Amino acid sequence: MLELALFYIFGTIAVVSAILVITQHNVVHSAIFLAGTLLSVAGIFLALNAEFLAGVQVIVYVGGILVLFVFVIMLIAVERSTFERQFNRQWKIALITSAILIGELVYVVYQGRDTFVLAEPAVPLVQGAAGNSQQVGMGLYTTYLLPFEIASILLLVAIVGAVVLAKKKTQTE
Amino acid sequence: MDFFRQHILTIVAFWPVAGVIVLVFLNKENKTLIRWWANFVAFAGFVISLPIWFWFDFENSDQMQFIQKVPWIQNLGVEYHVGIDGISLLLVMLTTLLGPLALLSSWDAIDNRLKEYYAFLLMLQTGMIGVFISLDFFLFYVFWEVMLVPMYFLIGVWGGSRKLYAAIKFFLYTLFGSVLLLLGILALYFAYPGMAAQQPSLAAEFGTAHTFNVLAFQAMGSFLPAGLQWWIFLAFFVGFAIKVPMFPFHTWLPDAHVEAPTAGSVILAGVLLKMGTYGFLRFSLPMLPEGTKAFIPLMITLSIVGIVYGALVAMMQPDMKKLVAYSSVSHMGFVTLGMFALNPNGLNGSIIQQINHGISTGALFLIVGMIYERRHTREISQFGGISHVMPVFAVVFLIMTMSSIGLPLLNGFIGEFTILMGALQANLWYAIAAGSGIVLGAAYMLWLYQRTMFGTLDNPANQKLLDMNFREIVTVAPLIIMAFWIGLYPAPFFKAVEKPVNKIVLKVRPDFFQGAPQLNAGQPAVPAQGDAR
Amino acid sequence: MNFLDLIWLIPLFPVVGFLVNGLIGKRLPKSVVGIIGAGAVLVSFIFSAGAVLQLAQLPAEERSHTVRLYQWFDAGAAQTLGGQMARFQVDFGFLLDPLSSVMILVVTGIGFLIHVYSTGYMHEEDGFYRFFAYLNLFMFSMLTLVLGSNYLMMFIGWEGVGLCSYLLIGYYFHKKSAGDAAKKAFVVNRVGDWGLSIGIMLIFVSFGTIEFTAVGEAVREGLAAGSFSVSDPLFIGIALALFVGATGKSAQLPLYVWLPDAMEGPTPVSALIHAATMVTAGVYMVARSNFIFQMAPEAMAVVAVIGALTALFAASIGLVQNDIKRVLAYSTVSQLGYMFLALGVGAFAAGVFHLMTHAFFKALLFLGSGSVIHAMHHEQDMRKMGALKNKIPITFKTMAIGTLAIAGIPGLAGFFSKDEILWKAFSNPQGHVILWLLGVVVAGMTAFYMFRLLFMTFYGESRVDHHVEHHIHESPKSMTIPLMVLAAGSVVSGYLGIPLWLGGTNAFEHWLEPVFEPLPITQAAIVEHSHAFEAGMAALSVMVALAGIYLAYRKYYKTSYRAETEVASYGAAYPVLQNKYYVDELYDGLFVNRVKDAGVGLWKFDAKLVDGAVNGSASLTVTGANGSNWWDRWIVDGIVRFIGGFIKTASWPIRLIETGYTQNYALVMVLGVLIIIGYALWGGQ
Amino acid sequence: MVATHHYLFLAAALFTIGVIGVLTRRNIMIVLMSIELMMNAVNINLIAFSNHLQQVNGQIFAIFVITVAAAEAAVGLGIVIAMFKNKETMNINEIDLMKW
Repeated sequence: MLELALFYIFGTIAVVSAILVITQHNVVHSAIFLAGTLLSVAGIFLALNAEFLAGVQVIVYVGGILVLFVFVIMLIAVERSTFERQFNRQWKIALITSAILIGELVYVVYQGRDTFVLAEPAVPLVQGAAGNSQQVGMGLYTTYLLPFEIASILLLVAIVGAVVLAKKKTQTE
Repeated sequence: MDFFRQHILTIVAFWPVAGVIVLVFLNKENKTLIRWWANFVAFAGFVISLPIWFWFDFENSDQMQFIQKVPWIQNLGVEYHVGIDGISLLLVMLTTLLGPLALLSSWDAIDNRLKEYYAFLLMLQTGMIGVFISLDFFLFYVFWEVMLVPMYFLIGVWGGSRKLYAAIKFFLYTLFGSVLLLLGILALYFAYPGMAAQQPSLAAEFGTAHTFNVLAFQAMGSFLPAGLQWWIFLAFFVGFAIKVPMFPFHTWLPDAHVEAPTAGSVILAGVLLKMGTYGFLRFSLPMLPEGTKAFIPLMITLSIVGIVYGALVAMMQPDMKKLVAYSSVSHMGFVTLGMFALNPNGLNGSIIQQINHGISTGALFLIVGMIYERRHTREISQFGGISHVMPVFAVVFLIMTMSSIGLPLLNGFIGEFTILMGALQANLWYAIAAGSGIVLGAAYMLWLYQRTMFGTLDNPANQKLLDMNFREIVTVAPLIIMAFWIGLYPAPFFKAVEKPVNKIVLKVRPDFFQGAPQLNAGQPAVPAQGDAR
Repeated sequence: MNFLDLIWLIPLFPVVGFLVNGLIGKRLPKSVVGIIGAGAVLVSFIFSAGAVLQLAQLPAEERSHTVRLYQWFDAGAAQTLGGQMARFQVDFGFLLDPLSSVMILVVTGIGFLIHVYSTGYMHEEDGFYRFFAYLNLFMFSMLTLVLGSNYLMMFIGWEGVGLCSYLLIGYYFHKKSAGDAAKKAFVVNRVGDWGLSIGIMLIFVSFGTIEFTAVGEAVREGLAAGSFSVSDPLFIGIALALFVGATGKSAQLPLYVWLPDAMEGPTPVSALIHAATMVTAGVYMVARSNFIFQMAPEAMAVVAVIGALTALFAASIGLVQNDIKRVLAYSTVSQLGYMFLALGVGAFAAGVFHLMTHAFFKALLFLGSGSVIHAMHHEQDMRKMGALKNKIPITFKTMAIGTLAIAGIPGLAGFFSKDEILWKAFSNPQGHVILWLLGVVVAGMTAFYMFRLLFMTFYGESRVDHHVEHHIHESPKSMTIPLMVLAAGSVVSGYLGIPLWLGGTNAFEHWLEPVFEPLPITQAAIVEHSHAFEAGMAALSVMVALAGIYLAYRKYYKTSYRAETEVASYGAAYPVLQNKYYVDELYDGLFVNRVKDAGVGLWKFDAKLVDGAVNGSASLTVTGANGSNWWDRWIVDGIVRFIGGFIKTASWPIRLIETGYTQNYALVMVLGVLIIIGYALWGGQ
Repeated sequence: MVATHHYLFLAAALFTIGVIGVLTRRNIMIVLMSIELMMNAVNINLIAFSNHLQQVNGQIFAIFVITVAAAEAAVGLGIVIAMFKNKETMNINEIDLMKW
């Protein structure tokens, strides 16, 4: 029951916050609600026995990416944009499209709902001493070592790219 | 040392470019360093060229020496083939001597874009030396064209008020000639295998394949059909006559000279013009003897017209530089006259006169440049009485004026008199007509001298002029020494050119020496009077 | 010391003087400069005298000594007219023979005196060192001219003296007239040099050599072998070409015009260059080439006629000139005409004899006039002189001697030489009575204008400016001593050639005989005249001279000078004579301005037509380029652009989709995703 | 117990909200945030299946997704700053140079 309660509480917060994220005029507010969504999703992860991922979610998303967003907003935020039109001209078509999208998604899941019920496990993910973090670590550093390293390079490239893009132009250039 | 000796021509030719590579990495703000470096490179270029003179075998001056031959574009038979005989020896030495002087003369005169300026001058130097040492027609053509580019920029960037007009005119005009030259070269190139197939002697020495070898073409000259020779000569004539420049093709010269910076004028008059006459000597005459004979009347006529015409137009010029430029037309008329008199005296004199013209006219342009630097005008009417304030300058100017108008014991006389002697042997009236050029030459040069140097110093702008400084004296001193050397003891120069000249004469007029006593340089045909006693 | 082998040093000493004075003279005191300048010439004179003395000790036929320093240049093989091969080679050599020995003694001797004189005369000048440097350079050139062993060596000197003359006439270069005169002198000389150089070249192609002695031998050999004949057009051509050179340098018709203007130079220069030495170079050259002229009697006739006409022409102008130096200048031209008259009639020795005596008395007269000018503070106009006799007595006395000498008064140098010329003009086979008559008339005119000069300057009433009058003073010793020496020379030098009819031996002619040895040519026999007849002719010419003196005495001594009366007495001739027959204007109109016009015309021709053709072809190219540009733009590119435009127009529906908005693309992408999902769900069934 | 498809519904909802944000908002910052939302939805899916299948691979993939999200955020924000410097705007519709 606890899990169900957690799921609904976090799920509701997540969805509501997400809707607020995309409807706010003020970007700062959007960011705050985004934090709400992200934290809720971390809670969902906990409910799914992914403790390590929950931690990562909080640390990386909320502590890293979101803070980055806020910094950028502080750097460049223009009050002007708050008073402008917030949605573009295709919003109606977009809404309809999105409605079809969710319809399709829901339909897919709904069609397959029985398989999911059957698959529900009675026991924790992995038996024994190994905890969730250990299992993730084992997977990352053995089977997925190469993708992991590639991901690190990707991050490095992204850092360099971001620096180059955001760098202030000097007089000489 | 052996390596140096074997590759000396290449080293001398490409040394300035090596200097340019270093020059490129110098800080462009550090003008002093750039000046010192560029002048050092040019001066060192002269120094490393000196061994050529001492190592040159004067006894075999008609043979190509210091030869270097490396395949280059093998499909086309193009080679990197360089070497010099007595004629090119003198011109190479003239080039390496005038180059540093031209650079030195621009020490104060040029202040903007120094690095590029010196780079172009040094590249020009390589191009000019390359032209004189090439024994491969393709290589020659490459150098011939390459050298246009720096000159174009020198006139176009550092020139006077109408620099763009002059630079473009110079470039297009010369290029026009070059294209015809190229056509001529290609005609020879394609004619060669056929001729080699017919003439065993040719094939034995130079092979039957396509080639650009100048020596092969020269050997082929004796066999080439006269009709073809006529056309090729015409093509060469336009190319070279524009460069010389001969009478109707001369109008780019005054413009280019007037607009070019002093160093450009010096190089232009001193060396570039010689490339045209050198082309006639090295290519037209030996390669196309029949064509040459057919064109002699035209060439002589144009030469004499050029002499008189250039002198008359020079006389009335209000601009000093233009006056000297037109005097070049007149002097180069003498050079071509001697050349197409087609006897040893005329040709010898013609080559000596090329050197002389480089020295005297080069010096005159330096002199005009010096006065221009001080007053920023070249209008003759702006001057007068300069002797009062610039006595040393007056003396130098006088010496070079006298050299230019052919005073004995100075260089001009030796060349002019020998040319006239050759012309007279061809036809008395040639000499008489050309002799009028000497009278007119005296008239316009002395009139110039009188109007600038003599008279009262009534223009207030002239009253505070400074006399020549040490650098300027150093710039002209070598030319004065050369003027006296050639005037007093021209024997080494004649010795260098005599044999190649005889070879050319024999090529064009095979019967010239027939029935003649043994011709050995240095052995008097007439016993000297003093020895008998 | 063997001076004969050291003759090459003779021209060299002045070069040393020139270099020292020219390079460091500015920093030396004037006395040192003068000593160096004059000393160099003195050393040359000593060497010359030594060499001549040693030459005189040789037997007459061996009196020709060549010193060959080195081979000056060797310009390769050449074909002579005879079809022989020769080498055009020239030695740097010097030749001492009786002719050149006379010349070097005159040049160094009189040159030295004039150098000494100049130390006094030029003492006030700023460019003192420059003046002496030029003078020494001149001495070098002149000595090279007369000592050179071949025609080109002579040509070196020939041009060199021209240069020095240019520099020295233009010495007061701040005066425009001086600069003009200098340029005129050089250019007119150049016209002569044109002929001379053609002559030299013809000599080479004819004989294969240009050594004087070798050419002489070649002529003799050719004559003996029959390959050359008298009056051969070749010889006439050579002789006339050489003579053109001589007319330029020696100021003969029609190229004499530069000499009077050359008086713009300092007076010692006029004395040295334009009276005593340089202008006689033409005489020397013709005398030196006597073997060629003998082969061309027609050319000799031209020389004689030109000489006689020049003598008359210049003398007539000299009658009315008022500038003291101009009178002397025209007198010089006239006397040079005498010399050429002598050469033209075959009396080479007489010509050279007159050259020598003339050098003395004309140098004396010029230096005397310089002394007068010096005393008068640079006043040259004789109308502003008069009664100077007692104020500058030494100058007066020496000038009087010079005047008597030039007038041909017996007992002085001029008499001997002038009479010799007149007699040869009459008696020689090439001579003619008309030439003689001209000579006599000129003698009378000479006496007249010279005494006019003397009377106007030294006698009568003073017309001197009052400011100047107080300052008139005799010149310093450095100037008067040369005057006295020259005066002595003007008397004594004539006695070197006392003619036979006066009981002399004509030593001078004998001395020159080896040089002027007649060619073995058959010609009209010399008509023998008695000594008495010769004496009678001499007396006649003296009578004419005396008549001229008397006329001058009547007009300028007895009556005081009035410009108006003088003008009136000549009538219509006066302006013509005063303006020198308008020859300068004629030359300006005929040649100078025409050449300038030609220059301007050709310049325009060059700019408009020749360069116009170039620029025209350039603009033609530009027009063509414009045309092809139009073609390229509207036709060639038009097709391309039509295709492009067509596609652009036709593509409008597709362009509607391409909005450029990121979110449009995203929307389309989502639609695509929807379709894919839809297809996955329902399409596959 | 919560059936796995509940999580999937939640993920679908979040994903669709993200799509709506991306497709409709003009503010580029919010567009970026919407992309983060979509990423989160994907992560939920991955972890739900990881839990469902009792395999850790899903979680590992989620880590990679987070990595990509971080990289994307960094570069995306860099672009935003560069764009703001050049055009002084946050409006994504003004970045329309792709239109010819």
